[in-house]
Amino acid sequence: MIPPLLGQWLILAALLFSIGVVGIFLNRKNVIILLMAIEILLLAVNINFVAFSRYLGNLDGQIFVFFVLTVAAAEAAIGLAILVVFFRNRRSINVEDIDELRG
Amino acid sequence: MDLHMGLLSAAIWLPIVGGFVVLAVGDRAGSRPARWLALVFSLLTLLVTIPLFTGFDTHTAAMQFVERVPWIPSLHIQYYLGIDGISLWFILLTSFLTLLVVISSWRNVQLRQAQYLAAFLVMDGLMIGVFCALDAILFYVFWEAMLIPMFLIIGVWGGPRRVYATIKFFLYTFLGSVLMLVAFLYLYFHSGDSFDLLTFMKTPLSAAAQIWIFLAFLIAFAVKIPMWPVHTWLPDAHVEAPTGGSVILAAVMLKMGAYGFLRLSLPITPDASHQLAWLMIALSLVAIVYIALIAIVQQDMKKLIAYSSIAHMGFVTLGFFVFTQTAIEGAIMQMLSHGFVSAAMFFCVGVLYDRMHTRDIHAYGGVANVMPIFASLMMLFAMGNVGLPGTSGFVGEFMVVLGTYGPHPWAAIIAATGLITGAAYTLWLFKRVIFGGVTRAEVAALSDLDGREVLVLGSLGVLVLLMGLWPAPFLEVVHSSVQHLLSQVSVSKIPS
Amino acid sequence: MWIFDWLNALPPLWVYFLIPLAPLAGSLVAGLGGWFLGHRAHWAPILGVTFAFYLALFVLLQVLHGRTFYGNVYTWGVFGSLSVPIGFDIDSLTAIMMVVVTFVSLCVHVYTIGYMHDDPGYARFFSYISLFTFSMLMLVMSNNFLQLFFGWEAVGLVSYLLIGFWFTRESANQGALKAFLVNRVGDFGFLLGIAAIYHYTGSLDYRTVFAEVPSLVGQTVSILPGHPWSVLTWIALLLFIGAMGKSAQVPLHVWLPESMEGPTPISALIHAATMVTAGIFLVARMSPIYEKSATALSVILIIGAITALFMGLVGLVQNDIKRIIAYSTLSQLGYMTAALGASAFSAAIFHLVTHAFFKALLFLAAGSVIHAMANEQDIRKMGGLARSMPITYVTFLIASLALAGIPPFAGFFSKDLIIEAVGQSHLADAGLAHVFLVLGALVTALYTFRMFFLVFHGQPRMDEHTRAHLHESPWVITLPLVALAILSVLTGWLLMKPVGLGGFLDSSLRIQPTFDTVGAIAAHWHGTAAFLWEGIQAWPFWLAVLGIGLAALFYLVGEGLPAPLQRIVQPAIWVLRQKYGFDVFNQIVLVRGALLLGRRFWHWGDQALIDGAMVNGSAQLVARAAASWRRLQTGYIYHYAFVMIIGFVLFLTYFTLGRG
Amino acid sequence: MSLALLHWSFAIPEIWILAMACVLLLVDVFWGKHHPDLSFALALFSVAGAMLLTWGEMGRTGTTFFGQLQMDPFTNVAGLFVELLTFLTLLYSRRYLQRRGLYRGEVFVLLLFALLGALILISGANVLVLYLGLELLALSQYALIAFQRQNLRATEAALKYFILGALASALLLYGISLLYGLTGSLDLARVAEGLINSGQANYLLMLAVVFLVAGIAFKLGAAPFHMWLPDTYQGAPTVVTIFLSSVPKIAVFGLFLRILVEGGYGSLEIWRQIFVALVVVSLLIGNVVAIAQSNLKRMLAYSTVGNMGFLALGIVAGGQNGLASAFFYAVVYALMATAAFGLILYLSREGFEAEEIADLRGLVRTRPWSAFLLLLIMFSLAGVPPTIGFYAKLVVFQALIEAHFLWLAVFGVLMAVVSAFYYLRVLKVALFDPPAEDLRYGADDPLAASTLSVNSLALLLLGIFPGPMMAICFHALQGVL
Repeated sequence: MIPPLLGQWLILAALLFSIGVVGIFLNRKNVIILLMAIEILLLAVNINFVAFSRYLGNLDGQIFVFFVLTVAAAEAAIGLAILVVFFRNRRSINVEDIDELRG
Repeated sequence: MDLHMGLLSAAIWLPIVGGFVVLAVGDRAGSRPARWLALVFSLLTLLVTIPLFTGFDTHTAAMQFVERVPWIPSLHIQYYLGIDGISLWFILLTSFLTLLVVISSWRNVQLRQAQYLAAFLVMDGLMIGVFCALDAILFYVFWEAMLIPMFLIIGVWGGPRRVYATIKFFLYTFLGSVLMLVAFLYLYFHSGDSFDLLTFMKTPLSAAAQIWIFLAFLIAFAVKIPMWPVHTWLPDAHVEAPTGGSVILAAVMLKMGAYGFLRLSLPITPDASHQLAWLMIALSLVAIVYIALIAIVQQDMKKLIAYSSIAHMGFVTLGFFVFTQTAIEGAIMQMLSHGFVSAAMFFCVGVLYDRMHTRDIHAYGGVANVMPIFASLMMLFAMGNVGLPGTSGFVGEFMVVLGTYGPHPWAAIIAATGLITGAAYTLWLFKRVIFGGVTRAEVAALSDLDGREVLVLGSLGVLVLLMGLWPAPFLEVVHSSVQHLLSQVSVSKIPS
Repeated sequence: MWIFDWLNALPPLWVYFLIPLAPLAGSLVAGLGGWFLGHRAHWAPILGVTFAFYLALFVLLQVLHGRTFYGNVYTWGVFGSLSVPIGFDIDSLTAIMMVVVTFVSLCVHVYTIGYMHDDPGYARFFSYISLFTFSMLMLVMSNNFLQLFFGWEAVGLVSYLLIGFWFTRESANQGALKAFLVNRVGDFGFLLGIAAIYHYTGSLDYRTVFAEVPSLVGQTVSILPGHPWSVLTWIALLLFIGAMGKSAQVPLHVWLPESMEGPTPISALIHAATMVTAGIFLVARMSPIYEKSATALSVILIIGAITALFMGLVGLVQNDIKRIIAYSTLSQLGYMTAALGASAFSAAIFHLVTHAFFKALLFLAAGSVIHAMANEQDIRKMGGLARSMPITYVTFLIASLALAGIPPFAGFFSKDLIIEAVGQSHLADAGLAHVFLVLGALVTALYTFRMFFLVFHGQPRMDEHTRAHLHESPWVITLPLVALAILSVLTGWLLMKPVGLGGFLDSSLRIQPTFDTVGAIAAHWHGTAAFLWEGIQAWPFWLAVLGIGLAALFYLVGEGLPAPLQRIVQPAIWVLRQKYGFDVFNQIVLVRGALLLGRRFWHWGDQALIDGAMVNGSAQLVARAAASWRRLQTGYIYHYAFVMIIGFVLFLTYFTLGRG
Repeated sequence: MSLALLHWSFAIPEIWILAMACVLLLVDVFWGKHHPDLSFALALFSVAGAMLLTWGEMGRTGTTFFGQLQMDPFTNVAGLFVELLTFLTLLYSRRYLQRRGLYRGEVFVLLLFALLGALILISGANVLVLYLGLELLALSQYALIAFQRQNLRATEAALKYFILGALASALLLYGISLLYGLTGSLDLARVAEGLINSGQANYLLMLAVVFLVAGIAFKLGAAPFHMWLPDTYQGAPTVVTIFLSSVPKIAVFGLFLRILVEGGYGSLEIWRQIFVALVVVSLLIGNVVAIAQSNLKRMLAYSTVGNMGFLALGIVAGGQNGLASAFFYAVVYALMATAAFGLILYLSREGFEAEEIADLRGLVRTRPWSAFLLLLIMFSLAGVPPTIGFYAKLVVFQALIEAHFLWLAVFGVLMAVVSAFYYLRVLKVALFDPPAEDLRYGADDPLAASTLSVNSLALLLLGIFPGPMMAICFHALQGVL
């Protein structure tokens, strides 16, 4: 039922999403990379929206994309802010060092 | 009857309110005001419950003094109270014993006495609530809420291993009762969205459903009674609990499990009851034999009496599941008598413990030389525990054996061995503690009962004798209710 | 008689009710008021018992005039459809028992004043024995099984209290506990018997039950699957277990010798004259049931015979004066039981009465001796007391002759009647039983006079100090002795015909014609004198004489058994000293066994299995799970994310593949 | 136009909160430095006002902003509750913030924005709006947690929550995108229709539902998406923990209700099975691991996981009663959690967070009243009558059995027993153990004290008269199906 072109876009999005996900739990070095992985996740979602919106021929999806982008920006801002304060306390943004709380 | 409206509510809420008043008064100004308040409230409660007896109509099995108002409409839960012949005695027993506990702990409790007494008053109300609740959820609420004060009593005023004991007690009983709750909910949907126990009794149920419900109830009640093999919390709880705690635990709380069988298991799941009677009888007999043998070798007075309680409750459950009127009435008499006797025995141990601060049998010996009054009273209760004719303890055992012999001769024969073992552990305890020469300086220094103790033990002694010599009035009350119960049990509820 | 006239004015129920109540009142006064009454405590009980005795006599007269009574006082309780009353059944059997009980009790009361006068428990003791009188009267007067059981257990309780009267003595407490427990074993059977009766007849009331009995003939019950028993046999045997407990029949006899730890007066009252005969009374009372079961009768017969002979033998090797009498009591109870087995209920009751008198006398006389000997009970340390205490000596002699069955003393008639009755019996084991009983006569005489000679004749063997203080007892002690002595002489003559041959008792007994041994004897009855004459020509008498002779030979002339004989009988003596090993068996197998079992159940069952494995085990399981699962929470973001994704992927695969 | 105005009034509470938040910002800019009390009072005022407005809206239904927001009984009731809980949080917060130098306007502004997000989640009628509400709520929470800048644990907690939260919302978004692709609309009503048309056994639909449930489960804190929760609860400043444990639960339940019930009820059979799995894992992990905790906040965090399992039981039951019971459970749990963390907050002082279980040793001797309240809270959490906690479990199990999930109910009650154990352990320490000399509690804030007392006693009183509250919650769910 899914037309080939749409299908390819969806697969691309899915691949991107998976990359993002894997990026989150494979990376053990730097938090910044985590933030980038999150961005990738959101981008994958955006591709989905655009593809669907194009396929369905209504604009809701593309509008949604704008909001997602905006939110992503806000998110990145807050994320970086938190990262900064964390760095101030811990003197490191190494993922391995975020282990004060556990058990 | 109108005059009697609200008596049950009064009996429930008076002590609870009293408890919180006492709690509020506290010990700041010494424990004297708290004490007197507690005394007044428990006395009032007793007075409130007496009209229940005087105004009780022994000729009907219908619920009396009924109070019924919607409580949680969205779930059809009602505030539904009422008593019949089966519950009446236990309400009186509860309020009476609470009074005695208050009196007996007049001086013996130093630590935070106000809170101690408050806990007992609150528990008094809750226990009475259990005995007159006719709505399943209401019943459950009282049933569970009761654990809280007992949890505190054992945990705060208990002995060295009190924490282990009280948590064990709480979890054991909690585990038991949650399954009962599931059963209630199941019944709710099969009885047309109602938590009314009387409706439950009329609800037809498939054989399988009855078995499951019966088992759910069984776990709840077996833990409470307690029946073998879920009895191990009791000795610990008893040993660690303060005197009053042991008294209420043995005299009233254990009865609730048995009461549950009468009020719920038998009438709601009659077919399952018949089908699983063999199991119940077997467990009861194990309790009578196995537990009695364990009781013989105990070195701790309270542990010994605790085990003997389990053995005695074995007679009760045995009586329930032979389905003869004699046996069931006997079982109820046994519950009541055990209420007096075990309470008295624990009071006796308390008397000794207050003086010597040990429950080890070996620490005593020759008490009779220095405490003659105490010795003679304890002899009376020991004989009650042995089930000697003329004491209350005899009535129940006698009737249970008589009622059991017909349907299950062998059960009666095994149960009758309780006569021997019961005498063995009770009198051996008595011999080692009371008789003999005084070998220890501490024993020589013991002082005999003071007025308050004589009052407490004496009043119980009178009841033990009265019930032994003339049980007719006690039996008369339960008669028609038991007949009704039997008629309920005898008809199958399996929808055809 | 004029002294009884005013009683006729009272409603009979009052009279009957007053009989048990009088001693009860006395007991309560002495018990509750003892702390200030002190040494005046004896008045109330003695008055109570005297009054009871007086009324009992009145009742006896009434019954002689055929005025029996059967009625209820109040309803004890109603259970099931059955209403259980407390009531009285006054007939000849009851009347006799009442008179015997009250009279012996009265004697003992009086005797006690002297015997216990400097005991701290003076008031308590009086309270107990009056309470006992009350219980015993309730037992014999009862008209239903519940009240019977009440009296039955109540006398047991008082016996327990009195055996342990000197509660500072370990041996006394031990004896008391043992007595209670062994009796409980009996009651175990008794209770089940009552339960069976209730089940089959639907009643606990004598008359109703007895009326039902014929309908039960032929009914069977299979307690052991595949072995149908006659219901009546089953009931009869269960009840008899109770009787064995109270009347100390083998193998439930072990408590009676140890009960001698109690003060001597109660040994006389409870453990010789009255309580221990309750079992005899029970079986006689239940004659309508027993007569319907030959099996039960033959069991009773053989058990009685065995007890009669073998317990007597043990008496031969005892050295404690009270224990010797205790074993003789066992043996005499055996005779009575045997009589019951032979359906000679009247003979049994007859022996019960005579025995009550001469055995009480024997005990009280022994008490007087012990009193004089400053509580020395070993007959080897006595001797030559005849001179210093003549009254005791004479009364003791009378009692001994009566016990040995020498005419014309009371014991002769009753015992001879029993032996003959058994001889008449057609039960399977009657022959053997008869032999046992006849031999018993020899043994009885032997141990009785061994004791008699060792105590009163020969060289004094006590130490100087005791010897210096030897004296006849005060009148309060000797008076009862004399009274009882007179009866021990007369009752045989007087009661032989009316009681022994059952003319008087027939109203209360139901005897199958086929079993009616006494009837057979009565058939060729030519008067007491003739009976006496026949008796003198019969075996038992000569054996008794032989026994006395041997005793005289060994213990009067010689010094104990001659050495060669000693060597021959040594093994036998050893066996007898061991009392056939009953005590050892009970101690090792039953007592130790129970304790061991209890400990095992406790440690392995409760503590290890239920608490350890199930309760705490499950708790530890959860705790261990908690400890290990919390390590999943490593604190590393990538692990957290990983867990999330894993869970997510699992759902995904489940839905896409699993449900695809 | 007047008609339009009338419609706008449906969103009055949201608008009011937004406006007041902005006002608060300005006020804070000018006077915040010297008069923090002013901001505090203003915050209280605005939340109270919002409650009044919501109350005023009671019983009205309809949609506004061209169908972006909707007003139904649930909107009103849930809105009222989240506002109430925010109000409680504020009342608790004052002295706590003062002590730690956090007593500044921004906190209140963030709280208000979080509240706004929650309100939108509850009243959103469009997937986009819901997403925005969710993000608004989440972002404010991140900020709130990290607000205590120099506190390492707080910042770490924030960081973890942030990263995982972002991942979760990405999952949610992906689900939304698929939902959009399936139904061609973001409007819940049309989504529902679209789902009815597209059959059940549709892979994309399953995919979408799994994504959505994963996102929601994460926000609720149901295992296995709970990993963030213990760290965050423990690390966050207690006052923030109060907020985290109360408001979002109700709000996220709203999100679930809107997306999966109003939108995706056609896929009931799918998400129900996922929730069954969530229930089992949550009950196990939450209740069992809580036993091993020595830190009270962390223990309560795990107990939250367990409680979310109970809540999910109601969801599994589905249907009118099931959802209503779940909602009731969410509300009750929020109240209990508020009280529990409120107690910790009340006892703490600067340099002493009173967050270790051992810190409560012998509380009954030193602070009998607090001990009594602790008693109520713990028994309520354990679900022992006569506290409200019991009825929460009661209704859930009732719904469950009505839906014939008997074995699940049995499993649930057994887990309730397990949970009772660690609540009792807290009581054991507080009531039975001897007091420790070295402990010095804060416990000097009358405002927090009275709030705590009211909050805890409510658990008891509502337990004795649970009727009304239950009725309200069940009424709230009338319209949804």
